[in-house]
Amino acid sequence: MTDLLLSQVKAGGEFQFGADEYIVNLGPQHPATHGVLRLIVKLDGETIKETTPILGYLHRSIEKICENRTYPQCITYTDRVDYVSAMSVNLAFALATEKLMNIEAPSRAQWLRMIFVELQRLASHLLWMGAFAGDIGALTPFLYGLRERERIMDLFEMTCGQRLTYNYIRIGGVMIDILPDFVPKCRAFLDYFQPKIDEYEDLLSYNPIFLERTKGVGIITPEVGIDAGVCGPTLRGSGIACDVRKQQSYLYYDQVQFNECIETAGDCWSRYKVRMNEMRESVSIIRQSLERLEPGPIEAKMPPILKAPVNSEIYSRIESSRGEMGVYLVGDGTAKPWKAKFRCASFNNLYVLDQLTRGWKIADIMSVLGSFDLIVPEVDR
Amino acid sequence: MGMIKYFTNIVSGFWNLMVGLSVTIGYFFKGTTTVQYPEERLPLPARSRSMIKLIYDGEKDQFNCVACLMCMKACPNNCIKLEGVRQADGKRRMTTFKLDFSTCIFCGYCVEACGFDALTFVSEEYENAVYKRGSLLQDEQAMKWIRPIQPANQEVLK
Amino acid sequence: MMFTGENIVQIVSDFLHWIYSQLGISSLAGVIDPIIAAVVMFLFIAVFVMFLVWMERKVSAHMQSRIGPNRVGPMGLFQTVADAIKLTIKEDIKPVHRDKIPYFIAPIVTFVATFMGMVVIPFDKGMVVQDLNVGILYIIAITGFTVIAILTAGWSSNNKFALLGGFRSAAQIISYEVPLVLSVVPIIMMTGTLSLTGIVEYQRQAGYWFIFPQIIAFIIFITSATAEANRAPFDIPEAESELIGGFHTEYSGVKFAMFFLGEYIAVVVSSSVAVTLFFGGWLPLSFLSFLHIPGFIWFLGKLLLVIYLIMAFRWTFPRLRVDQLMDFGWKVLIPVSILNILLTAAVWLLLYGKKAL
Amino acid sequence: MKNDELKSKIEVDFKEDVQSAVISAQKELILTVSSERYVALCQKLRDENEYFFNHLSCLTAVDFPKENKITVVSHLWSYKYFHQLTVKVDTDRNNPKIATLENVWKSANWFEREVFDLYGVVFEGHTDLRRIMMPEDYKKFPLRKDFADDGFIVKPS
Repeated sequence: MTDLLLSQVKAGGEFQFGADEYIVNLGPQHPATHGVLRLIVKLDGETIKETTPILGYLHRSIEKICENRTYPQCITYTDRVDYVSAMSVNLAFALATEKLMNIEAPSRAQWLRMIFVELQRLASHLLWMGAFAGDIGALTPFLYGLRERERIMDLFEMTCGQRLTYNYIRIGGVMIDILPDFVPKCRAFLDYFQPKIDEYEDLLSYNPIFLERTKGVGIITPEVGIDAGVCGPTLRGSGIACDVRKQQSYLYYDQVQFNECIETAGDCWSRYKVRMNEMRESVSIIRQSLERLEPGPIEAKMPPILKAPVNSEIYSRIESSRGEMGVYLVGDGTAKPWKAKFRCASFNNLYVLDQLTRGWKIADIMSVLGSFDLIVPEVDR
Repeated sequence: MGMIKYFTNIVSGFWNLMVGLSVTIGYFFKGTTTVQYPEERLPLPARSRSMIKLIYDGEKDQFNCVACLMCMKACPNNCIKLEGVRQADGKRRMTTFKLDFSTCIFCGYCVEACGFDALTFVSEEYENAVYKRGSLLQDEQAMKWIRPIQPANQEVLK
Repeated sequence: MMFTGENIVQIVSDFLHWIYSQLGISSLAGVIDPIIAAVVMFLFIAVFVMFLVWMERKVSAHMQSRIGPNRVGPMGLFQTVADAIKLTIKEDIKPVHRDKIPYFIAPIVTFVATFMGMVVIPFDKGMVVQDLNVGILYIIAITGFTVIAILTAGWSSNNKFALLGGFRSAAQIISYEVPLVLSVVPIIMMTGTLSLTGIVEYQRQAGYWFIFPQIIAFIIFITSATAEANRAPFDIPEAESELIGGFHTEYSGVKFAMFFLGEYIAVVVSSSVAVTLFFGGWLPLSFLSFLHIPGFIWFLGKLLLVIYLIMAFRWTFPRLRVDQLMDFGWKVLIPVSILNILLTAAVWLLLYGKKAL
Repeated sequence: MKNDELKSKIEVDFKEDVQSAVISAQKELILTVSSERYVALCQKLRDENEYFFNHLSCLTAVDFPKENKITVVSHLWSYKYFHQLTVKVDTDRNNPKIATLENVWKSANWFEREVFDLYGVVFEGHTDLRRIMMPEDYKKFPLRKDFADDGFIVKPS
């Protein structure tokens, strides 16, 4: 069988060249690929003929690792699936396990989860905004984004002691209750942060150069988007309502008021605008959640060793910062998952890159990649 | 019409460029937010998971650890090595404790699992970089930590 | 005695000629004088560019709520010196399959070509290395020379990124030469001279700076000058996020420093021209003229302001795409500057009638 | 549509295609189909207006060495009706072969490449079946339960 496989490898790995065409390797060490993504780009002058993403430079086989860890231990590894939005992946895994084992987290824990996940969304979108602008050539927004992100990190560190890999959202609740001064500090941050979004928009949104680089570039039509499994803000930029928070509500998202941000053009600028608006919505969700926060237990009553029922399986989806985050778990009656699969948004979003960039200029790869909010560890896992 | 649009585009584009420029130049005259690290240090929150320490009881002249191995089992990466013996008074005591910080991911499960107040996170010590990888394998002497008489903050992560 | 640039030049030249006569080489004065002027100019430029690099770092840092260099010397002033030393002593890594001679020559040509532009810049009345009567033409011609060097650098590095960068640069500099020249034309029409000193003198006699009647020309000039210097938002030849380093990807050590210097000298030259043409060169603000600040201080002050503006562009604006850059140059800057020429001509004729011709 | 309604509807509509349709303890509707009917069923589920599963949310495989089978699992979602469906198809572990879903959902392309890479399931008709995570000359399938390789440790000790 291996012979068969090797022949297939060879068949796919060769390029046919036309006149004046040449290959450029963008990455795995390149300033614009956000880590170790490698793109093999076939160019004719400046024009792209074909883009082939080569994945796997950051493949740590987290799914295999999870098969050999107990359920709570897996949570520490989910931090590393998407380290820019670690809370979301924590939540995705915790929710899946809870559904698998029929555990109901108490209400305070659920509200806390919502606050932290939405704060994480802000942090992630801030980093994305900076990186996106940096890809296009404006370096200053990156530092503005990081400046605000630091304050979110401070909130996280105050609560759970870590700044990047939190291990905060646990099966059946959260790790630890918030400090008494968390709520005022969080409110103060939101008050500080809200006007900043307008400032970023002043800096970028209608800047003619930014518009030139993003309007009409990398258009994902709704049909292509759905067919290729694009999800999250990237698909919402094409005018498809696909927010898991609305469609398959988890936590208490059905109890708060928020709008699903949708733009219709499907180009880089729409995706940018969707995320900018999402930041505003997140601020509003956090404010409402802070209002609804009531004292109570933060962890459900659980057996000391968590075991999944035999032959149980669950596919649970959440809306992470990058889009649909699915966790598929198969339980076999032991304390370790038989199978854990993370369905990550970046993986599917990257798939359409080739279609979007054909015929465009090499600089457009940067705009399109940036607008996807690509996190390479999430692609490679 | 096309002519008018051409010029209004130029003018509005120019205006938007100036709006952007006003933001950055505005910040030019505002203060900075950075901290000059080695000289200025921000205090870390009390819950900060910066370094794991073994609590040493100064009065009894022994570690709190009783070698129950709960931390070892909780560790997702198996980076704790722990041995204990039953002493003359019938109580178990830890003899060797090794924590490999090169594989530790500071998840906090060991500290949470400890039921004898023997492991803790300290927030004071966070410059953990070393020159040799071997120095990250710390034993009980390197991890020895005596709790201050008055705890700095009651809200320690535990 | 007034302490002006003209007097300083006079004193220095008297002193030099005294030394020549002592050494008995007065007949060689015509050869040695330009050499000394060039050396002085080189030293000035070297120090000034180092200062500018420091300034750029500080400006960008403060725009981004940072502090910037602050370790080497007071406020990090000697950071650039340290960097220069580091660049000089580090290993010069060269690609094996480079085209040896062009690879070696390219950085030198960039540096020399931009540096030669400084020759005709009048820092003060009489404080100019050579007051050519075709000064503007000379500058535009000589700075356009860098395109050859950059193209050579891109070609000879034997690297696709560098080659792309070189071609982009060629296209860009050639396109933006046109609006650069066209934006200067109205001023030449108004003054009737190509000499930079003459243009400043005209502004002194007229009593106003050309920024006021020629604001559009100034905007076009500063835009094309930024493009000529390959700086953001027109830095596509070295576009970091696309081409890594563009034409200087494969250069390191002293050769890289040459390109770096060349870029900053290009900024200095084009800003100096902008100051001379639009801000009255060494002329003081009329309501501050009682302070008797020397003209070259005024010149440097204005120069720093214009350079600050160019730096602010760099740290605010995103980068254009290569085809959009061409569009912008050919479809916006050139038509507008031609319109500006026509407008100036019309107004000039209305105001002064046939006298103007 | 609720899961039980969906289930009864599917049982009526695809009587001969579906081997079994169960609602699991976790309240998910799971279909098991034979490998011959697999693609045709998925095509119908996507195209027919009452189902409209236009989004292939996830496609993966599970290795069952004891039963000597690898199960390919796909999770479908409808952006129109907001309902979810799990489709399972078994294949022989020694010679895992299954038809590709690429012509139904484009997104299956990379999902199937991943499954091929990590489990060694060959998707027949796939346009670009290469390894995606592992190096191209790698010969083993890491996510299989019996995977062993030099330097691979299940858990450091």
